[in-house]
Amino acid sequence: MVTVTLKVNGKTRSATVPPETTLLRMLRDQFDLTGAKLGCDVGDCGACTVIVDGQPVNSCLMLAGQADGRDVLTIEGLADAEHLHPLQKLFEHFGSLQCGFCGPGVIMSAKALLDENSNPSTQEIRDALGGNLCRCTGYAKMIEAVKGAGCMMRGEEIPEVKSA
Amino acid sequence: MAEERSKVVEKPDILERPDILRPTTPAPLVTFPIDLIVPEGRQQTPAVGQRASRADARLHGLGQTKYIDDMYLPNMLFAKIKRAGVASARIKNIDTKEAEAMPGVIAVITGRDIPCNSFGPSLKDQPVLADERVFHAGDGVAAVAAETEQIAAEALEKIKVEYEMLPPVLDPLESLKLETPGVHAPSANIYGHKIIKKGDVEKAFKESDHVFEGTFRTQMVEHVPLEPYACIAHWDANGRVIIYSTLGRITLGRADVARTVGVPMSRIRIVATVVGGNFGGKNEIRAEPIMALLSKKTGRPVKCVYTRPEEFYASTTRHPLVMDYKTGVTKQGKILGRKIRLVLDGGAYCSWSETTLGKACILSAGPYNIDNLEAEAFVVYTNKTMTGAMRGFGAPQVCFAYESHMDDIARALGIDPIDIRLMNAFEEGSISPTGQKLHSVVVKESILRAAKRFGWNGLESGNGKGVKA
Amino acid sequence: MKRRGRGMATMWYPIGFTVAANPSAAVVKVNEDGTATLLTGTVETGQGSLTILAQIVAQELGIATDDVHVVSADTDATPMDTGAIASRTTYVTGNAARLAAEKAKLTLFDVAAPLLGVKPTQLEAKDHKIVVKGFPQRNMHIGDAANHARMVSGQPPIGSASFNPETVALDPETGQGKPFGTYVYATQMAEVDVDDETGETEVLRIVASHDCGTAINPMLVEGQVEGGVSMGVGFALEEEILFDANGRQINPNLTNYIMPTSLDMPEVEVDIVDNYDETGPFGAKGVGEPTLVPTAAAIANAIFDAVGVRITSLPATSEKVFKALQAKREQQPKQLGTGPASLPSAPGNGASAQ
Amino acid sequence: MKAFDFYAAKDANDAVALLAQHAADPKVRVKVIAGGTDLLADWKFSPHGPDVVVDISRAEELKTITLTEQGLVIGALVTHTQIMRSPLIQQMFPALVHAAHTIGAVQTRNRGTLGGNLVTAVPSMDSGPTLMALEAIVTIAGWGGRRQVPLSEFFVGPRKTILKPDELLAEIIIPKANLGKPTHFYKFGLRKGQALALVNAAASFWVDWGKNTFVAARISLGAVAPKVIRATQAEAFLEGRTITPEAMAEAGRVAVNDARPISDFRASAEYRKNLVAVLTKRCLEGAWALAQTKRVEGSNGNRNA
Repeated sequence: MVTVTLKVNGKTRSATVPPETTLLRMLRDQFDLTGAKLGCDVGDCGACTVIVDGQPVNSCLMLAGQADGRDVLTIEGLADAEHLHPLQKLFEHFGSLQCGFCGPGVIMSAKALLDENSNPSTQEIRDALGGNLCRCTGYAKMIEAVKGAGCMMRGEEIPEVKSA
Repeated sequence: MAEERSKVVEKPDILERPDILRPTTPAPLVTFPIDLIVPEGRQQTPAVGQRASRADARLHGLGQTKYIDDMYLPNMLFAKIKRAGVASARIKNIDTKEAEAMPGVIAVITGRDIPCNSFGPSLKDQPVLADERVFHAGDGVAAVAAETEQIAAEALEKIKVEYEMLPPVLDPLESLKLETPGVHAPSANIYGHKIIKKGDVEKAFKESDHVFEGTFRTQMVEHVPLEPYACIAHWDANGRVIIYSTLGRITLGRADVARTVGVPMSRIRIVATVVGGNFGGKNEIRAEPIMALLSKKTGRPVKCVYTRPEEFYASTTRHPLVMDYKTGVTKQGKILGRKIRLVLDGGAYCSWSETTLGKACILSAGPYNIDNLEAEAFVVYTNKTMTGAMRGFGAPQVCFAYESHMDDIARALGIDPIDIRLMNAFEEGSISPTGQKLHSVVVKESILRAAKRFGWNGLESGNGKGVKA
Repeated sequence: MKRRGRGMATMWYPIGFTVAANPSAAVVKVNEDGTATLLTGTVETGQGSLTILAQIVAQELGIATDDVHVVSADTDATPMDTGAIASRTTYVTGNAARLAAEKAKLTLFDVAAPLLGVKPTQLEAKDHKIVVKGFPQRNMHIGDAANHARMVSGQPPIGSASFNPETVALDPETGQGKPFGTYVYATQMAEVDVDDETGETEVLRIVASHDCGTAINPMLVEGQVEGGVSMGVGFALEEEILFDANGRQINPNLTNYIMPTSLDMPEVEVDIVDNYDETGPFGAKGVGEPTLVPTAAAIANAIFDAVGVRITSLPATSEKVFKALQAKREQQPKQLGTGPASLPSAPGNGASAQ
Repeated sequence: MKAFDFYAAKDANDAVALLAQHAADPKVRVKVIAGGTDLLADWKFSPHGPDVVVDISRAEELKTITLTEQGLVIGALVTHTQIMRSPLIQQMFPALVHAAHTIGAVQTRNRGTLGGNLVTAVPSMDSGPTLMALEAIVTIAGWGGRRQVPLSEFFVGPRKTILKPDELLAEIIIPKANLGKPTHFYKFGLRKGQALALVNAAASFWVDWGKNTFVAARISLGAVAPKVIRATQAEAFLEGRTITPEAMAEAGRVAVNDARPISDFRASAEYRKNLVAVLTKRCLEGAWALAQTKRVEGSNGNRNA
């Protein structure tokens, strides 16, 4: 067994798990943080994306032991009691999610992008979401929402939703 | 911490491990916004036509939507299903003793434990767990319920199955031939047939200026819902079973469970919670009866989540089609007659092939007025992954054929693809291939609107020359 | 060299099952405060059907989408439904939900009529009020009517109804009959670049013009179309389950089963064709499945337009397009890129990839 | 995933010590894990994973990119994201930045390391060709000390390298002589996002501006042989030849003879051969364009600049 102590959403947590436990399993089964999803378990779909030390990673491809001492942010850590994160607000407003299963991963990838570049081009957004598969939306309304969230974070007007 | 890290850590006995499915520590305090402003679109009247955001959108974005794999019931077991891995075989023997003896393994069942081991929306040709015969490589042959997912997976390795290999039938056109051995022998491989006849096709071909022919094929594809199939069954002391399942059709699901497990519908409750993508792949039961029986046998809730590979080879897929088209036209491009033959590869089981066959056949002529039509469609068994409902039920396949064929005709006659379609398209009151009078028809409107938006100005690039990009 | 090409495809698609009965039932309860609850046996699998159903019920009762709570997908609690399949929810379940809401509304009219001093037939529900037709100033809040119905008249405003599309069985010999209640229509146009040295196709742009009857929620319609097109792009160019000689899948994983990522998707322009179907709830039909139907054909036709080869088997992989180009070059060494084989033989049999 | 013992090494030396300790027993399957993006994916559904896993992801000294007397030294634990963001590499070898960018997706590039990509030794690896075209050298650390070998000798076959069970890949070095050498990388996959290479290639050459000829042309190909290879015949063909589009196209055709592609479910051997010709040509064109801009910038478009 390995004992892992790490920061999750700003709080220090600890758990003792079998060595082969992934960060994803530990978050879901030990800490009951089920926002990160298991979609493929081999790093293809990105549904398990969380932010470790500021960088988005597939938590299914990281051993719990490797996360020892690190700082992990999950989808549950984005909003506070008063406010949704701009991404969460606009994903809702623009209808960016349908079945929603890929959502937490997509939003964490997008957050990591906006933290570094609050004014990304469409291509930069597509690149940032390239590791997050979605079967429902065709990504279009996600890209709109990420752009809009960037505007919010820069304190600018959110562009009009393009409508049919 | 640092010194500990390089210290040797003994591999513990498997039973000393905590059940990693069970939260051993309370979740960290997470604060969530409660009752924020309702988006405008949801508050306006009249409601129809509003860009109202979804009721579930906020929980999706917060990661708070509870899908089945996010649910934990106290004392829950984890189940895994052993897959045949061979496409066609007779099962001579299944030895589960070693698996059952494993520490942490609570129950093992095989096809023989299923009270009524067959289901299907039209033909009841699919076993819940293969017992005598394996019809495709994704067939389940045994299921294990264990304390952890890992133990269940390790137990599968311990189950020994003896097969008598049989030659698989893989090609639908081969399968169509009568001399080909039946996948579900003694019954023949053709298990569905549809025909639509209108006017006199041969006469129409004689009167045509040109007759075009083409053969088109499409591939087998997977739905790929981001959420793999998941199910939890909990059989309670009243003999009532609650099943949480990623199912798009709970009414049909309950009937199938009642039939296969042999309990009255009044004792079955199916809750579909939120489903992480369907696209047709979650429209009939999969492991629900297995989980119900494992729960009955163990007296504990049992959860099963398919791996991504299982989602591919143990779920339905899109029918591959082979499509022969023959069309007679005037030199102006008016279609006088069309003859179509469709062969659908149904895979190992019927599933939703009846519906797919019907829709493919009815739609195969396209949205065009064709007075002389003959469309015939067959669906055949092969020893491949079963095909079933998938977004479009045969329509994407036949549309690829009739619209590629249409462009070939237009180009050969030197007509703009838009004009030949406008010339033949349905209008309000047109009569469909099945003789139905159509209403609210907007084929031409959709063509003209798309052309305007797209900026379609004839085919100046045309004739396959292309233009340097 | 990259060559640009453009192609189109048109389609029709039915709503609901082929002849077979596929009913939906629904129950609508109006609460004392004028909000409402809908019970439906259908399942939200991502399409947004519960939001659409809430909008339909809200429209019938003259309240807002947010005022309607939908309870779904529980065989203990919700009425029979054929389910989330065959693009039927908006049309079939939607009709059932509208009829159930209408029944609850008529109960409210019976209660409100004497209070407003008119006949029930002279009332309508809008903007959270029950209003005398033509005299908007004479009205009462729907909550007051609902509360009065429960607490005074003892007629709780609850409506239940079901709907099943009207069909006629097909003749086994000729296939003649009425298999479906209604159909939708659509055209998609694609612009592609094809690399004539590698056969690689890049989809640059898709315009999708779809009929869904009345768009109950244009935003969700757009979402369905954008998602359907992405599935269509995968069907056209990338996706295929492969089998070995023994019938085992070769690529049962998302590493080797190639589906579109955000980097593989073109700009999709959604255009909703104005239409109204008198048999649908508020003129609505459906849009779920049709969205991917014409995409592959439009792309295949655009490939032909770009490089003059007819791909007759999907997916149109780079290798398949390249081999077709090779065959075409061998067939016509001197004149690469000239048009399809000449009459009367049908093109598609000439430079084609199987 | 099969159960295993886990040891987190403090640093490279600790890791080597742990390896020596466990690799001693031939029955014990020891594996070094860094980013884990390849290994964990392999172990997940396999019944035979390792018995012992040594995690080196904390060996900070293997995460640096530095210029030394020997050349540009890249630590084995440098992630693909680090490579993309290194000003040094951006300025000297845009091809390395591009190659890193084509690997997986953001999530995998953040965890995946250059060393891991090389050690996994998958013939389609995207880090291989560029480094081979730049005649990179690798440093291997073991209980007995350190040794250096050319990258071209590091690969043995599919998923096989010369690393002994108790050895560790420590650093990758691009020799001083090749710093700033105009290089171009081209990957061809089945889609744009998260693609695996059907074929990938890299080309580098100096320019004799006086004669306008190829000097020290190096071409490397991936996914067309059991390991990443050099297209030596094509290189020989170009040496001293005048730089023309025809020469580049011909070099591509020659490179086909250097390739030994197989047919698999992703593509046929014939198609891969065609890609070798096209990609080689495009890599040469890319490197040529870069050489010209470098010359305009007055930076080193040739060896003596």
